[in-house]
This record gives sequence, structure tokens and C-alpha cells, in this order.
Amino acid sequence: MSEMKRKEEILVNISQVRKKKIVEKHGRLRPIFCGGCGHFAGLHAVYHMMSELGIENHQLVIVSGIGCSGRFPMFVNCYGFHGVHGRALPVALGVKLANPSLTVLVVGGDGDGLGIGGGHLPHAARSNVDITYILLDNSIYGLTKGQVAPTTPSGDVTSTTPYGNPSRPLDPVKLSLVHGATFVARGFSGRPDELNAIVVEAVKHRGFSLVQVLSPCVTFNRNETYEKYYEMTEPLPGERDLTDWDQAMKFASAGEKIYTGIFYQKPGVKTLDEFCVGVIRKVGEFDDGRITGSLSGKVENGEGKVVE
Amino acid sequence: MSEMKRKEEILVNISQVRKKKIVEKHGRLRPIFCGGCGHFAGLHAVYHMMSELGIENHQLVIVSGIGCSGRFPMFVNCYGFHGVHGRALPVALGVKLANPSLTVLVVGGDGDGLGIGGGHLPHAARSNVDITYILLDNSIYGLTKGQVAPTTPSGDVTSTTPYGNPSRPLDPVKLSLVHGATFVARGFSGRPDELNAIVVEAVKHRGFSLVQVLSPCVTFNRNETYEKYYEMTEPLPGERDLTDWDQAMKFASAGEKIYTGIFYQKPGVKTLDEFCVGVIRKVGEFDDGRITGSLSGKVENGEGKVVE
Amino acid sequence: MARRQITIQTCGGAGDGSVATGALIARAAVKLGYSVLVYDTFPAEIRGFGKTISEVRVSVEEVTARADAVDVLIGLNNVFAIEQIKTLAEDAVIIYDSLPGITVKESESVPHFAGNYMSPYGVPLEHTAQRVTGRKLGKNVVAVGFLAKLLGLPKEPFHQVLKELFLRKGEKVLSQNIALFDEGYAYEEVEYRLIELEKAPPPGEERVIISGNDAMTRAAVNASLAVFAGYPITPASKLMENLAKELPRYGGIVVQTEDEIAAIGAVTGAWFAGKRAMTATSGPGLSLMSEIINLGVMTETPLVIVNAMRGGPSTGLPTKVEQADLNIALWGGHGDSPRVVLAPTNIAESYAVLQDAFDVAEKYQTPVIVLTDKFIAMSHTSVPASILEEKRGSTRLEYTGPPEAYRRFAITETGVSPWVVPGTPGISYTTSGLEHDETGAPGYDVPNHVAMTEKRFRKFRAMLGDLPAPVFEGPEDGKNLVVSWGSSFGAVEEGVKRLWNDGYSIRLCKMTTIFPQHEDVMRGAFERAEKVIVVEQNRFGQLAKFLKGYYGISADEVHLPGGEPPSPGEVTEAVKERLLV
Amino acid sequence: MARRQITIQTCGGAGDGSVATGALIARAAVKLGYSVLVYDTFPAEIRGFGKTISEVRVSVEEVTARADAVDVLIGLNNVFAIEQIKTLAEDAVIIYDSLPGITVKESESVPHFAGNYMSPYGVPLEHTAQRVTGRKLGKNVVAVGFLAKLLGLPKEPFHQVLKELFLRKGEKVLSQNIALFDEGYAYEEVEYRLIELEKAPPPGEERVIISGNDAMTRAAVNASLAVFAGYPITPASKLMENLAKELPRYGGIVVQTEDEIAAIGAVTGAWFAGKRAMTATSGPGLSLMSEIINLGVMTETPLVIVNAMRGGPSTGLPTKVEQADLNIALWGGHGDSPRVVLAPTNIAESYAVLQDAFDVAEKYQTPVIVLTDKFIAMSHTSVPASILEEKRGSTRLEYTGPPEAYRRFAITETGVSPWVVPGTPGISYTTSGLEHDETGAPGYDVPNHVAMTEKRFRKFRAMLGDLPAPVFEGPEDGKNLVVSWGSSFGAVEEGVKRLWNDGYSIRLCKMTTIFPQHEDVMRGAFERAEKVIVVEQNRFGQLAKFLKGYYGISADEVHLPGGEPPSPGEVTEAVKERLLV
Ligand SMILES: Cc1ncc(C[n+]2csc(CCOP(=O)(O)OP(=O)(O)O)c2C)c(N)n1
Ligand SMILES: Cc1ncc(C[n+]2csc(CCOP(=O)(O)OP(=O)(O)O)c2C)c(N)n1
Ligand code: SF4
Ligand code: SF4
Ligand SMILES: [Mg+2]
Ligand SMILES: [Mg+2]
Repeated sequence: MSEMKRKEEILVNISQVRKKKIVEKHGRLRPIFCGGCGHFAGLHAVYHMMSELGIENHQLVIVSGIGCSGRFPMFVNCYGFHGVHGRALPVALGVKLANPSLTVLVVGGDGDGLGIGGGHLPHAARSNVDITYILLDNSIYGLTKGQVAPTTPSGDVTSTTPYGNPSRPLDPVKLSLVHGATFVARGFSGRPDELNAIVVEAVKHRGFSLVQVLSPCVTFNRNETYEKYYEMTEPLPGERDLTDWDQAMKFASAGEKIYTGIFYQKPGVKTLDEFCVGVIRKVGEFDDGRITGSLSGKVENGEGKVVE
Repeated sequence: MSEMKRKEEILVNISQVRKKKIVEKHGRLRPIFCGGCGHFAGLHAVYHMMSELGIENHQLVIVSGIGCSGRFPMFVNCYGFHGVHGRALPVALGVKLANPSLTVLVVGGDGDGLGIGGGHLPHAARSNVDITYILLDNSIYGLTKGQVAPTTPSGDVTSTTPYGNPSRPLDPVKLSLVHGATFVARGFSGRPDELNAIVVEAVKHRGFSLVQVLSPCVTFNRNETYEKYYEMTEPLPGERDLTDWDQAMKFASAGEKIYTGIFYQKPGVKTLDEFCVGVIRKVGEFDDGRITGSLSGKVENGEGKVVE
Repeated sequence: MARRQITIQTCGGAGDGSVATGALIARAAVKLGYSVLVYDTFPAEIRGFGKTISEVRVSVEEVTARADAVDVLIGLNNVFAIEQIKTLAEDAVIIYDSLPGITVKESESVPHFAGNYMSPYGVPLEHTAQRVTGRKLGKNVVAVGFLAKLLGLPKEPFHQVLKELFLRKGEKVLSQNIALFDEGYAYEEVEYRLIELEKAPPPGEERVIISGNDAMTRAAVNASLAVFAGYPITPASKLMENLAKELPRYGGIVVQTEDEIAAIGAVTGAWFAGKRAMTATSGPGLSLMSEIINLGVMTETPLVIVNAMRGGPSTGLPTKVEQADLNIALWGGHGDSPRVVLAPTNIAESYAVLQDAFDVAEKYQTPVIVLTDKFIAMSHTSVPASILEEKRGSTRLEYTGPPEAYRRFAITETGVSPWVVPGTPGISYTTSGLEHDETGAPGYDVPNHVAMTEKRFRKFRAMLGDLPAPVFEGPEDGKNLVVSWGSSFGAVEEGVKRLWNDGYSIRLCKMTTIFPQHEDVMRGAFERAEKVIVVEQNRFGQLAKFLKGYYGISADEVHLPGGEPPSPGEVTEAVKERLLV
Repeated sequence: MARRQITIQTCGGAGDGSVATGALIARAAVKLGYSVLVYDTFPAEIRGFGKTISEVRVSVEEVTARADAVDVLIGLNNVFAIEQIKTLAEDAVIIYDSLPGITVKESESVPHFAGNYMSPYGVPLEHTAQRVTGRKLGKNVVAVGFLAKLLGLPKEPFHQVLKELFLRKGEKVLSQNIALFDEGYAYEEVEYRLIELEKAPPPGEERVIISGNDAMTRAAVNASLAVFAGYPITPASKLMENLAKELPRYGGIVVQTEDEIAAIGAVTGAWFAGKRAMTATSGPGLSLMSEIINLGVMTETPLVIVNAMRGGPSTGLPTKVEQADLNIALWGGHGDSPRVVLAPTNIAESYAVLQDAFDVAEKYQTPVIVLTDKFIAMSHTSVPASILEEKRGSTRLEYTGPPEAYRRFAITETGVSPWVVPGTPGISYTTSGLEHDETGAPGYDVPNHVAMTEKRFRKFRAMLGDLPAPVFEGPEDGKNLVVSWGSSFGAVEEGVKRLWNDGYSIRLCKMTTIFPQHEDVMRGAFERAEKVIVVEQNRFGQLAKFLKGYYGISADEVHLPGGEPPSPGEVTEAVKERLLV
């Protein structure tokens, strides 16, 4: 099937999803992505997830950095924080810790998340803070018009690698497995139904969940196309033990194929927010573990006591 | 064997190494590490490597960040750069690209390398720049007196986790395997001979090499002790195919044991410095691929031509 | 009467070729001996949305500022053209697209919205293109043909530019474009020349059209740059992209790092190893580099950082211009952290200033921040080709004593210590961001810290002779001293010229070197003036506050924030009311 | 004549217990009604090397500065004691360790090095300890016993402090310590009281000894802090460590993040979600936070950042003090990026100032940087327990209109927009670091940017009433106006008092709120004074240059860099020569 046909198919798919009365999930602004941009599918997966899980608009916070993908929260009818490049995860951590009752999503690009922001992913994952990270991976810097990204394959020519990309690409699936994420998945904008389902599961998961979305940039990346991914991707086999880390890593590092689906899911691991609430419950004056900061606080201090 | 005895043994070992006429490798300043600190063994492994490989003092550059481990270059008779916290890898990259004929080491702590500097490791590794990274891992922030580190086990009580560490630790061996490092190893300060041998191999390797050193902090970490590591570590079995990534990952993620030795080594992968020199050789006016920046340069520009 | 300068604006949607139109006009004008300034405005940051505008100022004299208003509008899209009308000169000429046979509702037509004194010309742009090429593409070339005729310019240079552009795409493409142009040129006999351009002096030396990013690309290559490390950001990305291609030809390397911290880290390492290195960024990236720039100050490692300013704070206005990063450039380091801050005022100047940056950084072992902005970095102008040829090389202070006596941070009279680089036999040292003694070993005692701090400050006096001194224009005894910097200086200069004509007594000062200060010169200038007025494009009055603080003087501040380069008219307006007469 | 204040310095190697000695003296002194200031100096950053010094200033009056010189030295290690002699007062008393039966070479003995007017007392410290406890430990308690006798202080309060310290370690440990103290007390009849302390007024209200880090711990808890995110760095780490333990007791959370960028990011997120949050760092960390603090300015997100200054630039002098981070605090953001900068001048003040920071940050939706330094953060002083009790809570400007009319960045007269937090039904918005319109949607046009910039600046006028105004001392018509800030203010105040005694005409100004400026007050003060002198502990003259630039005035700058807190004597010295008489 030609790339154009594929794209049309996606748009039809999307329009069907749209019909599902999720218009009230749309943000005030209309998406400014180029026509055919893979990021549309990510956006619709979030609309879908909201209606599927009955998450009300005001209960959702989407945090993003900078990039085409960074504009995401503006297109969703929820609370959004469009911060600086690469720092969405720490901001989301703060949101979740301050108010664990909110559903917190992070959305961002490959440059945002694995380049400039790459230092934060390991720690968000290993803390198992209960947020969902949707990484819209187009293997290019879209917003700045086509520079090499951390997921760009070796040898690719981009505006800053005119003689080819000297480095080997990073794989967020393998990375987050090693970081200790408790939910790791990959979707593809060209298969919106699968992506929708993955995002629903990711948000349902208690703990840190990562969803890499293969999300072609139709304007600046002529290599990582829908075409290529239709050929190279394959859904993971069903009926697996999702808690088997070794197996997940095996599928993730199977050279020939790019698998999509849920690689790994380990439920029941204490999340950072649960941990914090637990500590408050244990030592706090309030036994309900509310995160508030307290006005009734009285700090112990003996007379004439050197506190330090 | 009691911890004290172990420590004495190490010191004896170290003093034997010292005898090997490597005194001329000592820096102007004498090490300020606490007695028994694991970092001593790392230091001696570098002295040993220099004499073993016949690397002359002026050919070696050691770059470090901040930490007890960060003081390292001052204790070696070579060129050293003791920069800011967490940024040793980028600085080392600059050194190596500017002058590929230098041998470049990075030495730093677990906080320096996996906490604040954790965003740089993936990219140094995947670029395969020809430097050796010795990560002195004591699972604690030594210099600032005992805060939790990225490699601190879950539950450990430290000065900033009085109710226990809520996060799961990172493992630099697994990380760098996934980042695409072409040489990945682990040593232990309590087995200096093995460590010495590993560091020699790491420096000999052309490409990015990572050596994690289990390097107990005897002053601020009462959990990750020599004792513990004598019990838990075990040298990797010999006679393996070092280029087998899957096997390396298997050993690295074998829960019960902490293996030491060389997990993975893939020779012959083009290094970033080779790549750059190659590009210059291909397109440059000089065919020897020297990295100089040129005085004879003349930029093409047609008459009245819009260059941008 | 023929005008000495005319500004032509082209507006259109994505794919209409507004930018190409501007380039075509500019190149032909340069062939005719005119000076040009091309200012492009892009819509949102993502492709395919909104209005793109290209503005070409064509002048008999050198131009470095935008004009007060647009004299000719080429509307490739009529809806956008109507929006632009408010920005035009009262008597502007409007070239818009008319469709023969189709009548547009009067109330929606371009002429309906045009001002009373404007002259709208409907030209069948798209229709002609369709007829000539069978496609809609090329309507902009028709418009340029008509424009040339309107202004009374010969066909020749336009044909030549089309040849340069399209010959490589084949004879057919070229001849079609020539035909498009000629159709436009022939469209209608323009009887009364409503707008006429004075003839330019015959073209003298060879001139090229370049942007600031282009000029700096060439400056860096010709200053022996060996390592460029950077991270993309508007409006600086193009400099890295240019160098990525060019630099390896001259034995240099370009790496895109994972972020700006790594970029400045790699630049630090490369200089430490003895090679010339640089990075380029914009405000957000400069913020991230703060810590390592400061490390450069303490370790006396040269650094060259180009910071192309855009509107702030934070992500701000990524495609707009402001000169508001002076504060962070000067003061963005914790502790007492002096660094060189230079700011060229136009595209041509950016070449020499960047080369000075390399020389001073290396000779005095100090970070140098070069502030440009979106206007300089991404606008284009015509400059003599010869000014892009100067070459520079190492200015390192060599060590000549015996190896064993070498001290990396030896305290000297100038504050500069001889510098031996890694790889040199017989010597070793560790450079540290900790306060250190002469050998580089940590040293925290009071006398050492005081002596080392003084050493680090002393260098900034020693280097003054190597840095561009403030340039003055106008009467030395001018009552008013107007000081300005950055790309808005062009508008300030033009504005002040008008005020001179109006009889005001003004001395004008262009400040390119902002730190260190040419103190004697400036103190003298401040003393002679009765009133000081500092004009700049930011809200804080950043240079003004710095000068006032540095010299303990009082001065009027003129702030021109907003995101667009100020025009000379705005400057006269704002300055006039503060002048002593 | 009995003195109104005495400074006792204890020096020793690792394990000698210098710091514990200082604490013991200080606590007993407080029980006796004295004010104390405890200033500890640590050696290199890693344990076990070099000299540790604890200096206790004991005074009948409130003290906030170090003394000019040390009156009594307790040498727990004689080599170090000899090194310290040069820092002592001419007539100092030295208590050093003598070993009965062992004669030290005359030329290596402490008395040999002591000045002519000094009185060295050899006391068998270690020997006594050995005898009483069977171990060397405890020699410092012997020394304190001797000191108490020397100064004519009663045993009682010392016994009581020992009880508080050691009872939990068991009766035996306690009784040993009491015995050690008593042995020292009884060691030798001191016949002529060489040094005597005036009796303190009877202790009034309850007083506690705390450090700045401690005071801020309590201030934060009592200001309803919900989320602390931080990364360790000297001298701020202790604040995080304290809070890690304390905060959960009051429903708050502490996380150590992977770096300072993540810390300030998490603080941003927590405030965005509507909870009070803060971080604490020092210069290098503040540099890294630049970009996100600036995001807070643009997104109008409150932030509270404590920056405990140390010597710079770069890693600098991590265990020393300087007030040199004012520039980066004020100007460390790119673009026009105003933020609140507060600086308490002493430990007690740091409590209220931090609480103000929370209130102002939340009410005006702005980042607030609170500058302390190593002297404030890590020294200890006695303060009335009652000043640590004040509680603060939400100051958020609520929105009362209909949900559909809500605009997150509504332009108001004060510049402050009503603030609805995530989780509130019926409303949604996205906060962006891009320039935006009232709804939060990106908006780059000139009028919008100008209006929003003005809004962001306007807030800073509105908040002045909620921030500590400058405090003046001395004659309102003083010829000289001395302005100072930060922890060196204590020494400046004491120094100025001496100059008053010498008859100089000085008005003293303490500046705690540095940005925004209480402009009317200050302008008045500058106008009244004939001369302005700004005194501070940095090389640039950072506050001086800021005030000169802000007000367009001239002023003399007094710089006191070096790494150690200045003493009142240094201040009088430096200021005197600049005074108008
Ligand atoms: C600190 C900083 N550096 C650089 C930039 C410029 N910038 C904006 S988006 C971007 C990269 C976008 O790529 P990616 O994250 O992959 O998102 P995409 O546009 O591809 O969705 C860059 C470099 C910035 N805004 N801030
Ligand atoms: C930007 C910055 N943040 C924090 C610090 C303070 N600091 C110095 S060393 C260190 C951590 C040291 O731990 P590690 O890297 O594990 O080294 P170790 O001392 O354990 O060898 C910290 C937080 C700093 N110097 N700079
Ligand atoms: S530039 Fe690429 S990533 Fe950005 S919106 Fe367009 S297609 Fe999508
Ligand atoms: S504090 Fe720990 S890491 Fe640092 S020198 Fe001492 S033992 Fe080593
Ligand atoms: Mg991308
Ligand atoms: Mg460590």
C-alpha cells in the first residue's frame, strides 16, 4: 500500500474515533500539526482514553516540554503545563506529589525526552511515580526543522549530520526496562486502535508507565516513515507473562523486528506517591496521609537545644 | 573475615602495587580520601594502568566532576580537569575530539555520573567516543556527607531518606549495555588485582568503555560495605563470547549475584573521533584528517548568492 | 522625485514563495548597485500555518534598519494583503492578485481596504502563471516582473538572477521563469511613475548577500575554529547547520550534543585541550550554560558563545527579536564572575566581532559571549565580499620557562598566565573549578582568594586594546549623548541622523564591547554630555542600568520592547521628547 | 573591668570534638542569660583532614557578627593551637594541653609562640581524660571546666547541659563527663581573673540555639510547606535533611531529585498544582535552575528558592562565605525577567523572611529567591523561642466569577490574575512558557507582548507592602548613608555603632528586600544623604551597582570579599576613610 493511502486510512480511522463524541475533550486551540503528522494519533489516543476511562477534564493534567509534540496539552480540554524543553517529567512529579488524586500525563518528543531531558527518565521510572509518559518519537527534531535526534538511526542525513549520523540510536523501551519502569509499551501512529488500547492500559496502570509512539514527521523526516514502520513493526505475540522482565528485554532487543504492544507490566510495586503518603500516615499528626503541609504544625525543640 | 581484616588486606595489596615503581605516577597532592576508602583502589588501578600500558604522564587527561571521587585527577601526575558536578563526560568528549591522540579518562562518583550527570552517559556511550569512564560507585553521596544516591538500594536509610529510600537503584552496567557502550565491566575495590586488569583492558579498548567500581564509602555508608560485596560479588565465568550482548545482559540482570569482570566488549565499532576524522579526510582540504581548524580555509560563495 | 530608498514587502501563505520573492528582488537590486536589507517574518513555528512576510529594503545608501513603513506591498494572497495594509506607508503601492473575468465583491476587494492615497494595482498573477506554466506556481515571479517595471528597473539583472537560480533545474524551468517575469513586466503600461527609485552608484567591489548566521559561519571558519558543539534552537540553529557542512572542509568538527550543557561542556574540553571551539544558542540555552560558563571564568578556560537573542522571558517569542539577554550574559554566573560580552550591531559587524571573540578568549583565557539576535542572525543584507576574508589564528600566550617551574595559574601583572596545553611533555597540572593556588591546587585561604580574584579581574583591563572601542558620531560637544547597542542601533543611528537634520545637538555612541568597559573613553564622553540617553530593545533598560551602575551616573532610559525591530521613526519619536535643546 | 563580650575559640583535629566543645559552652552561656553566636569552620570537604574550629562569641547584648579577635583559645591540638595564635587578641588567654612529666622542647611549645601579652595556661587535658575515663576522649570537657572557672562562671548550667547531652547515653557516661568538667574546674586556683565576663541580665523568655538552616526548617513547616524537592549542596544540605525528617510529620513531602533542574521542576509542578513548595541550594545549583526560574516568571508560577551563598565563582570555596550571588539572583534569567529577591541579614531574621517568601510567592504568583549564606545557614545563635512559632497559610487570590469566563492570565490593575488550580471542575487552561494571551494561548504580536510584560512588572509594585521595608538606624539627617545587606550587615551595624561613638554622622540602612525596591523610601534616603556608601561581601559591588543603576545615583563601594565573615573592626576600617565629616 502506498504511503499516501496509508495516511488516508489513518485519517479515516481518526475521524471514526472522533465520532465517538469525544469532541468535548478537544482543547480551545486546534492542533497545529502538519497534515499527516503522527502526533495526531497520540492526541486522539488521549481523547479516547479520557472517554474510555471516564476521566473528567478537570482531573487530568498534561505536562509537556518543547517541540511540535510539546504543544499537545493546548489541544486537550484539561489542565496543561507547557514548560521548558526536556523538563516535563520533573514538573509532572511535582504535580503528582502535590495532588495524588490527579491523573498526570507527560507528553513529549524524542529530543525532549531522550536528548535534553534524558537525565530525568531513569529517575522517574525507578521512583515508580504514578504518571504516564507518552513519548512521541519521530526520530527527528520537528519544531526546529529537522536536526538529528537521539533516536535517529546511524548514518541518517539530517540538517546537522550532513555526512550521516555517527551515533547509534537509543531505544526508550529498552531504556525504561532497565530504569525499572513497571509498565513499558510501544505503539505506532499508523495503528491507532492498538495505540488507543495501549494508552488506556498505561493510564490504568498504577505506577510509572512509558508508551513510545512511533510517530512519523511527514515534513522533516524522509526516512522514518509510515511506510517503513508498516513494514518493520509487528504486534507482540499475545498470551505472554507480562511480568517476565527477561522476556520483555528479549523482545525489545530482537534486532530484525520492531515489536509493538505492551512489553512489560508489573503491578503492585509501591509508587512514589503511595510511599510518601505512607510516610505521612506513619509519622504525621494526621492519620489520613493527606499531602497538605500543615498549619497546626509545631516543631519539637527543647530549651537551649542545638538542633543541627 | 572481618571487615577490618579485609581492609588491611586491601591496604597491603595496595602497598604492593605501589612498590611497582609507579611513584612517578603520583600527583603533586596526596589523596585526601578517608583511610580505607574504596576510591584508593581506583586510583591505584590508574597508576597501574599507566605503567602497564606505558602511557606517559603528559599523554593522559583525566576529567572529573565533583565528589570525593572528583578530586581524583589531582592525585595523578597527568593533565587533569576537575570541572563541575556531573559534566565530566561532555568535557572529556571535547578533549578527545580536539586532540584524539590523548588518552582520556573520566572518573566520577555515582551521584556525579548517574544522578546529576545521568543525561550524558547514554550519549557518550552511543557515540562510542574513545574514552574510558571509571565510575566509583559507593551508593552514597560521600563529599556532601551521606545523602541517598542513584545506586542506593531501596529502603536504605540515609540523611535525606530517614524513612528509607523509596526508589529502586540504577545499575550502570545494565544502563550502558542498553546505551550501546562497546565495553562494559565491573570491578570491586576489595579485589584490586582484578580491578587493575579490567582498567587496563578498558583503556586498551578503542571506543567507549565503562568500568563500574564497587567502591565502599567507609565513612558514610554503613550498608554497602566491603563485607557485603565480598559476600555478594563473584567474578564472571571465563571463556565467554564477550561480543554476545544478550548473554552480557543476562549476567548483568542475574538477581542473586553481583558479577564482576568484563561483561561485554565489541571491538571494531567506529568511534566518534574516527568518524569525525574520516569526514575531514573525505571532504577536507587536507587529506590527513587532522583536527585543527584551518587558517587556509576559504569559504565558497558565489557572487550575490544568498547563502542561507 | 525619485526616492533614495524603497521598501517592498511580499506576503503570502505557505508555498506562495514570499521568501523567495524577497530574495529575488534583493539579488537583482544588489546587481544594480543598491544596498539591501531582507527581513523575513515566519508564522507559528510549525510549517504550513499562517502568513509569511518578506520585507526588502532597497537603498542607495548602506542600510542596517527596517524602514518606517512599507512602500510597496506584493500580496500573493489577498486576505493576507488586506491584513497588511495597516502597516503600509500612506502613499503605498499595492500589487495584488486580480482574476480576469471574476469580480470580487467590492467590500472584500483589496482596493476597498486600501487607504485614500494608496495605489492598488490588480495584476492577474495566478492567472498568468497558470497560462505560462500550466500550474499556479510562479505567480510571485509575475509580480516581480510588474514591480521591476513599476520602479523603472531594467530587466537584465532580474533575468540574470533567474538564471543563477533556475539554470540548474533545466532550460525549461528557466525559460518559463523568464517568461513569467516578462509577462509581469509587460502587463500594463505604467504611465505615471508613482514611485521611482534613484539610480544607484555603479556597483563597485563585489558584494554578497548574507545573513548574520552566514557571516558568523565564515568568521568562525576563518578564525581557525576546530570544534563546534551545539544544540538546535531558533534563531541560532542555522549557524550550526552551516558549520556542520562547512567546517570539516577546513579540518574542523561539528557535533550536536544531547543538550546545551553538554555543548558548552564539550567546548570547554576542546579549549582545555588547546583548540579553538565555540557554541551558538539562544536565551533558554544560555541559561542552561550558566554553570559551565562560570566554570570557564574560574578555570580561566577560553569559551566562545554566540547567543542569538529572541523575545523572552522563558520560551517567550522564539521567532521574534529583543535585546534582553544582556543581564544574564553579564551577570548570569554566581560569585564574582567577570566575562567578556560583545554585541555586534549589524550583520557585517558580526564577522569581525566573532573573530575578535576568538582572539580575546584565547589570549586572555576567558569566556566571551557574543550577543546577536534574530534580526541579525536571520535577516540578510549586502556586504562587500572582501570583509568576509580576514583570517585569524592562535593567540595563546606561550610558556618559555623550564617545565618544572611551570605554574598554570601564575599570578602576573596582566593577570594572564602562560598556558601550556595537555600533551606537552614534562608538565602536568589539574585545572579546577575550586578556588586554587598558582599551581591549581585547591586553596581556600583569604589572601589566596583575594589575590586570585584580583588576577581574574585584572585581565579585563589588559584586554581593552584588543576589543572594539565605542564608536562616536556627531559633534563631540553634543549636549545629548545617545548610547545604543545591538541590532536596534541601526534604527537609532538613522533616527539620530534625522534629529540632526532637525537641528538637535546629539552625540551618538555605538557600544559593541559591553564588558569590559572602555572606561576612560566613556567617562570622558559622559562628562562632556549634559544629558545621557540610552536606547535599547528591552523593558528593563538593561544596558542603561548597567552603565548607570558602573559609572554612577544618571541617564534617561528608552525602552523599545515588543518583538519587532524598531524603525528609525519610532526611535526619533521616543528620543526626541527627552532631548535637551 | 569585666567585659561585655568574650569570644572563645576551640581548635582541634578530627575527633577532638571542637564543635561539641563550642556547643557546650554556648548552651551553658544561654542558660546564664547571654547571647551567643557560634561560628564553625570545617577543613577540606572530606572528613578526617585538617583543623576544625569552633568559635563562640558570648555577649551581654544580642550578637550577629563575629568579634574582631579571639579572647580565649582552647587548643585541643597544640600544633593547630600554635597556628591559631596569629588570629588572637593581643591579650588573649590560651588553654592548651600540657602533659605532666613530659617536657616539650621550649621552641615547640605553645608559650613560645604566644604573644607578649597573652596568657598561656597549660592544662593536662588528655592526661586528665585518660585518668577519669580510661580513654583520651573527653579532654574537651576538661578544658571547658577550666574555662568556666577562668571566666568565673558557676558550675551549675554546665552540669545541666551535660545532663541534657549525656543522660540518654547512660548514667555512667554522664557522671564521667561531670567528673571531667569538675576536674578541669578544680585544676588550678586562678588567682587573678585575667578575663572576666560581665554578668548577664537574668534569663527572660525561653531562648533556643539554632542555625539558619534550622530556623528555615521551622519557618517552612510553619508556613504550610507541602513539597520540598532538593539536591544536596553545602551549605544548604542540612535544610533538606532537617525537612526530610520533620516535614512528613506535618503532612508534607521531601524528595531528593537527580539534580537541581529536577528539583526546581518538581517545585514548579507542585505549585502549579496549588501546593506550597520550595527548594534550597547554593550558587552552582542556582545556576542550573536559571531556566526554570525564568519559566516561573513567564508562567506566573510561584516558586520559593533558598540559595545559601558560598564563595565563588564556580565550585569556588564551598565551605566559605561570600555574598556574591546577588547578580545571578536578580539577573540570571534571559529576557526581561523580574523576580523577588530577599536576603535576611541574620539567623533570626531568616525565619520571618522565608515565611514572607511563601506568602508573596503565592499571592503574587512569582518566583522568590531568598539569599542566605554559609554564615547564616551553618552558624548558630540564641533566639527567643517565641519567634519560631508564627504560622502562615495560603494567600492565593481566589477566582469568584463564572467558570466559563475564567482567564488564567487576565490582565488586572495589580497585574495579579485570579488563580484556579488543577482539579477545579468546569475550568481548563494550559500554562505556557511561550508568550501568551490572557487565556494562556500563544500570542506573539507586539501589543500583547507589551501588555503582558507590563502586567508581569506591575505585580512588583503591588507587592511592596507585603515585603520587609528597608530599616534605618541613626540620625535621619546623617551626612553619610551606609547601606548593607546579607550576613555581613551584623558586622556593619556593629562597626557603625563604633563610628557613632567616634562622632561620625551616619545613617544606617539595612536592606532585606532587594527586588522589588521600596523606591519612595530609598529615593528619600538617598536625597537626604550627602554621601552614600554601600558595604558588602563581594568583589563586584553587586548591591552597590544595582542601586546605582536603579536610582541613577553615585555611591562609594566597599568590597569585603575573602571567604570569612567580616568583623566589625574591618568594617570601621574600610568605611571610615570614605566618610564625610
Ligand atoms: C533549552 C532549549 N533548547 C533548545 C530549544 C529549541 N527546541 C525547541 S523544540 C526542540 C526539539 C524538538 O524535537 P522533539 O523533542 O523530538 O519534538 P518534535 O518537534 O519532534 O515533536 C528544540 C531543540 C528550546 N526551546 N529550549
Ligand atoms: C551543581 C552542584 N550540585 C551539588 C553539588 C554538591 N555536591 C558535591 S559532590 C556531590 C555528590 C557526591 O557524590 P558522588 O558523586 O557519589 O561522589 P562521592 O563523593 O560519593 O565519591 C554533591 C551533591 C555541587 N558541587 N554542584
Ligand atoms: S514538523 Fe513534523 S513533527 Fe512537527 S507537526 Fe509537522 S509533521 Fe509533525
Ligand atoms: S567520605 Fe566516603 S567516599 Fe569520601 S573519602 Fe571518605 S570514605 Fe571515601
Ligand atoms: Mg522529535
Ligand atoms: Mg558516591
